[in-house]
Amino acid sequence: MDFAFTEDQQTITQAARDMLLETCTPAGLRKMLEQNQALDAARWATITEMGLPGMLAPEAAGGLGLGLSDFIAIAEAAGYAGLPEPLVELAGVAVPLLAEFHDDRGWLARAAAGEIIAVGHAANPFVTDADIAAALLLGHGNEVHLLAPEAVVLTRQESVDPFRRLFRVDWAPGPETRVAASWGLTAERGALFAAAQMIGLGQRCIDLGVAYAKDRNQFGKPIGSYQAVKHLLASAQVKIEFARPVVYAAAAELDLASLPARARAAHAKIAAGEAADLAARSALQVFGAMGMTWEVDLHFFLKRALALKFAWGTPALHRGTVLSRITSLATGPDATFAAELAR
Amino acid sequence: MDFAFTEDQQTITQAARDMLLETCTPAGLRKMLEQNQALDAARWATITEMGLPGMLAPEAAGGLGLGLSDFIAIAEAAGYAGLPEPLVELAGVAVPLLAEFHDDRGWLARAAAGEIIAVGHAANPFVTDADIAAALLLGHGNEVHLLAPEAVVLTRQESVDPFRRLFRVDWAPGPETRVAASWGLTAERGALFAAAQMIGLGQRCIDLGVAYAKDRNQFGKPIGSYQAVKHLLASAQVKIEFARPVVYAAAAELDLASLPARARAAHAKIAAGEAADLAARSALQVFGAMGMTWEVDLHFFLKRALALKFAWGTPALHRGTVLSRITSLATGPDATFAAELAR
Amino acid sequence: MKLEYTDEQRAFRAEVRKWMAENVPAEPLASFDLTREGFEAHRLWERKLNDGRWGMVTWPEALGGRNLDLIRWLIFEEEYYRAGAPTRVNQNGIFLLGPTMMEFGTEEQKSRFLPRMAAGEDIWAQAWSEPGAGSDLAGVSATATLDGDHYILNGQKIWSSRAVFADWAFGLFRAPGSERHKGMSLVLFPLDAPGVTRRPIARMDGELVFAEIFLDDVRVPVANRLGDEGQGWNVCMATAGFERGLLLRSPARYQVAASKLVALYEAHKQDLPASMGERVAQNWMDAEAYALAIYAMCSRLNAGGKIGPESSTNKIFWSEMDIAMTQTALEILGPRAELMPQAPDAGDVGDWLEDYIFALAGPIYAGSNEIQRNIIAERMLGLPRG
Amino acid sequence: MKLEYTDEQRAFRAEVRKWMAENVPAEPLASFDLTREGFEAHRLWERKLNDGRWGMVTWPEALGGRNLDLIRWLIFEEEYYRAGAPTRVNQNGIFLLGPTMMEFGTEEQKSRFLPRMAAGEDIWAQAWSEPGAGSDLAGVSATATLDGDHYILNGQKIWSSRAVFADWAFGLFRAPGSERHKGMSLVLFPLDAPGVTRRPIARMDGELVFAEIFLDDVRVPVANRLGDEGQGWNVCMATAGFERGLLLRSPARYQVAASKLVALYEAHKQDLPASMGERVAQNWMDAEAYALAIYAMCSRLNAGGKIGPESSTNKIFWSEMDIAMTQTALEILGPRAELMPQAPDAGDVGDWLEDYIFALAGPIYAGSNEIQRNIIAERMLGLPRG
Repeated sequence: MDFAFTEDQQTITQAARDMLLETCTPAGLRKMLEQNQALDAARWATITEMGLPGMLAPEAAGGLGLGLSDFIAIAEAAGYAGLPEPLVELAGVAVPLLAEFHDDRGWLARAAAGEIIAVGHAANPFVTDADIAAALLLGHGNEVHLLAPEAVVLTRQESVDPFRRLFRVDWAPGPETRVAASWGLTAERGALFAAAQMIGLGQRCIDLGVAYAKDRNQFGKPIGSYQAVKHLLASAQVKIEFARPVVYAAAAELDLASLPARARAAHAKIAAGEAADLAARSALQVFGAMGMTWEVDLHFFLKRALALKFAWGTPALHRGTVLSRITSLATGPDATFAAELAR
Repeated sequence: MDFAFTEDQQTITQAARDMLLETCTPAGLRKMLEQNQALDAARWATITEMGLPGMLAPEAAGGLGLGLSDFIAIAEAAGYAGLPEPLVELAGVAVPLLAEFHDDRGWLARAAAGEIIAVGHAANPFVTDADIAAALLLGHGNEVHLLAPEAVVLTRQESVDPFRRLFRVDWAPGPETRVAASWGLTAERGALFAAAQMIGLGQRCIDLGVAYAKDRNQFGKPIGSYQAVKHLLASAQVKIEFARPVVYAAAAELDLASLPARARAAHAKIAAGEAADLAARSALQVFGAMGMTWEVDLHFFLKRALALKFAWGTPALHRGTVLSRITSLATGPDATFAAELAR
Repeated sequence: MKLEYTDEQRAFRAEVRKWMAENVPAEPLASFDLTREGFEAHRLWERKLNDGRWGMVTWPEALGGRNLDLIRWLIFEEEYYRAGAPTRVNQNGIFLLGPTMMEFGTEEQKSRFLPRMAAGEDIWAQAWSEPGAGSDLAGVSATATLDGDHYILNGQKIWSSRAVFADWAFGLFRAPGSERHKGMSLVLFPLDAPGVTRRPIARMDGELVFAEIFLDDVRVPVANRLGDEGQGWNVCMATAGFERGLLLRSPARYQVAASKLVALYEAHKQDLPASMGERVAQNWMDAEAYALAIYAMCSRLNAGGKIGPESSTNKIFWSEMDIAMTQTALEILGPRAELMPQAPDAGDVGDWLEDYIFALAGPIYAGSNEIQRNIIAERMLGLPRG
Repeated sequence: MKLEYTDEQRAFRAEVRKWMAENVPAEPLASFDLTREGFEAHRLWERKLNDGRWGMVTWPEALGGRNLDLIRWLIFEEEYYRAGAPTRVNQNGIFLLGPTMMEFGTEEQKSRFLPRMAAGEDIWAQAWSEPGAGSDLAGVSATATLDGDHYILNGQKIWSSRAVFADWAFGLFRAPGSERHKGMSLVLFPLDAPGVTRRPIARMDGELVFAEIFLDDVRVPVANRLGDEGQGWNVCMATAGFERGLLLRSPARYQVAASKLVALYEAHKQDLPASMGERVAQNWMDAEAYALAIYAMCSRLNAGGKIGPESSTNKIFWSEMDIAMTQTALEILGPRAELMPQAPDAGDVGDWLEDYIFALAGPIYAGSNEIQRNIIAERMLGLPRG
């Protein structure tokens, strides 16, 4: 029992985090929007060179052969940076799915090398980044189909988060497009990594709020010296502190695929969503009217959090999973860990 | 349309309130407990002399022939004072029920004159003040039966509020005890007047907290000058301010007996319960450890509020009533008042 | 206590309803913030209201009003929102400056400004906040320097809704060298005066709903000062009372939103957990509670009462209710909540997302909720000042 | 990151479970607050734990401990709560004073006090707060006046749980004339010393769970001072860190409560709205989140980390969770929630009401949640002091 990242994990996370924070700045985000870019090619090249898209792919496919726990804090850092590129969806969702296929038709290696694979799972009404995907994994009943971009018709659906590139995908399944009979744990991995991003987003909102509260004076002193402002931000930080370990635990347990493991991912999604929501709204209150403007960076993170809260299963759906876990399986202090319940 | 008490209403309320606050002090409550008294005879005599028990009884039965709106703010004042005697249950619940009977067997006049009638409605598992009742109104299926104290067996059930004298009543129905085929609006009146008492209880908790916050110094100044303390009490006051008009409106509308009128009473019970709960817990936080003690008066009001929150229908039950009102009848700005919906 | 309309009140409601049915534009008007055309369309609507004597029903008849009491004002508002009539482009004028001017203005000011305001000839913007003075309004630094019978205005104002296309603004300025609450005056100035520059500010969703105003040696006659020299703070606080208390936040608005929310819930309830019904019921109850509290307040004001610090309780309640209500709608919409209304598959998402973003500003503007809680604690509950 | 016990850890759990099954009293012990008999029964339980070397498993073996790491401590606590074993009458000693003494005490003090503490021979009470010094602990006014090699203690202490029957107390005293954080010392004194008077205080439900201690010229040797002269504040803050951070609030306690809540819900669910299931699920998630956060913290501490201001986040989380959890239970019990356990028809109300009342104290004691939020804001987030 060791609930801490290994040194290796810390090293790779720190490197990825440093790279993301250095290359992905709010100023850069604004520039991408002005130039209507979906992807920063230089950053994506760096991400790919670091091997991040293939972290969870087996070494045979050119990946690093690592597990969910190795990538979870990188997903958190991607949220913290407000990363617009679909690294988390590619490395955390598409790659593990491709790795489960009997025949991935070569796409696992291509994904691990940074080619974007869009994932159209029934949990989400639209497909993100479908317009920049080299291939699309789409659902037909329970089946997974693999489509080439030429074989689908895309209709853009504007999101409040301009970096969320949502599309309705019209396509026709055929025997030749079918690649798998089921999605496995795709929905749970989607929820888990959305949760990780939300932890990062929430923490970023708090950090922005704290910086502003130190700087902004009203009634002759920094607003951060008022108890009301302090307590707003402190309460949000408490929410983050008790959501983050759930996310990390869910990453460590999900591969067990049991109900306790799936309930943990559900819990992670609920808790991270609430924490990010509270953090974003608390920071907004600290920023005051400035926070409502396009000029201040807060909205990039607030809007991403809003969208991710409902992506990969609503809070209501995930609550249902938790409720069925606690009413059908043992609870209590010796029933905390999924691995122990699986014995 | 006039959402204000008449001068007459204000006069009688003020007189009752002054009397209650003067005669019912926390010191007096402590004395009653020491002496194991269920009722302060002198106060009850004054209450009776003022005609309060019979306010809602017709003049023919020796009452004042008034309506629910005339008594609602007195019930609130009884809550504020922490009155231990069952004035509200007698005047607000038992008397209107007796007044609906085809044959009240003389009990309406006796109740109006201050004899205590205990009410055993199915909304509550136990009967309050059964040991000091001159008669008991008890339920058998939908029917109402009237029992003499000699004809029942009482088992005391200790409540956290020592002034809530709860009893299980064992008894046998017979043709001669049956007095009515149904309870009419008894449950709704019970909920309404519990709500009114909770508004008073909540306001009392806030007032106690405010007084202590002005007086108690920490870190060299009154704790009431700290924003955290201010905001606790201010938030509780906001809850009270937006529950009280609902209670008053419910009193004005309940006799219509329509679903909107019953939903209003349900809303009043929910809102007043939440307001009193928040007020009591906020005041407790202001008092700190002192508030946890028997020595400080706060607990009299906190415990009564806790009990009344679940009496006469749980919040969950009342939410169901509100939900059925909004999903089956018109809503919107021209659908506010029950009288207009009844036209 | 009589919670029933009189026959006269019912007849009044019928009259409003009939007029609205005949006059409210079938299609929503274009935004008054984005284009001059949209702004002018709203001005025309103000004129049409004024022509029907519906511009501001509580105003005196001489000013085109109907001198109605607040209960009838509530009925008017209920029918206005029920009909889905356009947002009042001149709300800063008719709801805030108008009542303030009736209380503090000279006869000359009233006759110069109020009829034009009522008729939509002058559309007003508010110019209070500054980049350095938000919650701390006494921190404003824009100056009004006396120069003979004129003031020379200098400084920067922010969060001036409508200011991009409006005709006039009212703002808080201070005598050079004065400090905090002293030495301030409320001054009215035309937005096309030489030295005035206006710049729209984009909201987080890209909508342009605020503006900045830069004042560079703007000359206005002293007769444009509302209230006495140096009394600007008191005049401004009276206006703020109108803002957070009552006039800008009539309950009908939330009751219409609650009705829409019930309909949204009904349309989706087969896919929702049972608890969503309880949330919707709570939102509806809040809207009702707000309406009842305002009816009680209006009854009291009709009987000669005054608005006190309870306007702060109103502000906290409506702002928190608005967030809770729009949040419920987003929860019901689930993964479609993030969609902009123009998305091809937006379906019934409607304006809930924009309403939510607007609601997020509620605890901030018109005096942040932190300030309101201080006011409640100090002025209603009597707790000592920090 | 490996969320799986080792075989050794599993064997350890089995060992604890077996011992508890064989030793935990079948019937709950009488209250240690109400009678000397109940108190002594709990002392016997402490002795029995110590005899089995289960008194404090993280303590060194020389002191009767097992020198176990914090993960095994968590496993021990899980089995302890799972078995429904008695509340630790000596928690002030073993969880608070013990670790503090190991850090700050002299060798003489360690050998004089710790073995007796471990064996239940000395049961300890805490004597920090005073009527005038609650959240503001630096405001204590009780004095320790140096008189040769003795201190003369004078003053009044309050909220000293267990003090009525305990043997010793540790308290915060100041040198006469000293102010605020300076000049304080942590002094140990026997509760049967001449000049010590103890008075129980009744809680709102009539239970006697606190006490006051009056000190009137109580003489204790200077050797009873823990830490350096005038360093009492620092020693006390270290102890407070233990109190709110970890040791007194092991997650197992809340996980057992959450399990009971699930069972209560299952027993009544046919009469409850569907939303109650969601509330129970939320309460369970909170207990899990707390457990996971503590496992993460213990893993970090095992690797050599220190507890910092995040102990304040723990304190806020468990105290709010405890209220939410017990409130859900009361909602499920509905009109029976008000019943005392001795009511003849109490049925399955159990201790939820008392647990709720106890939970209400959570945001108050061990540093109020207002103080904890200040600490988080200032020390974790770096916001400026008021």
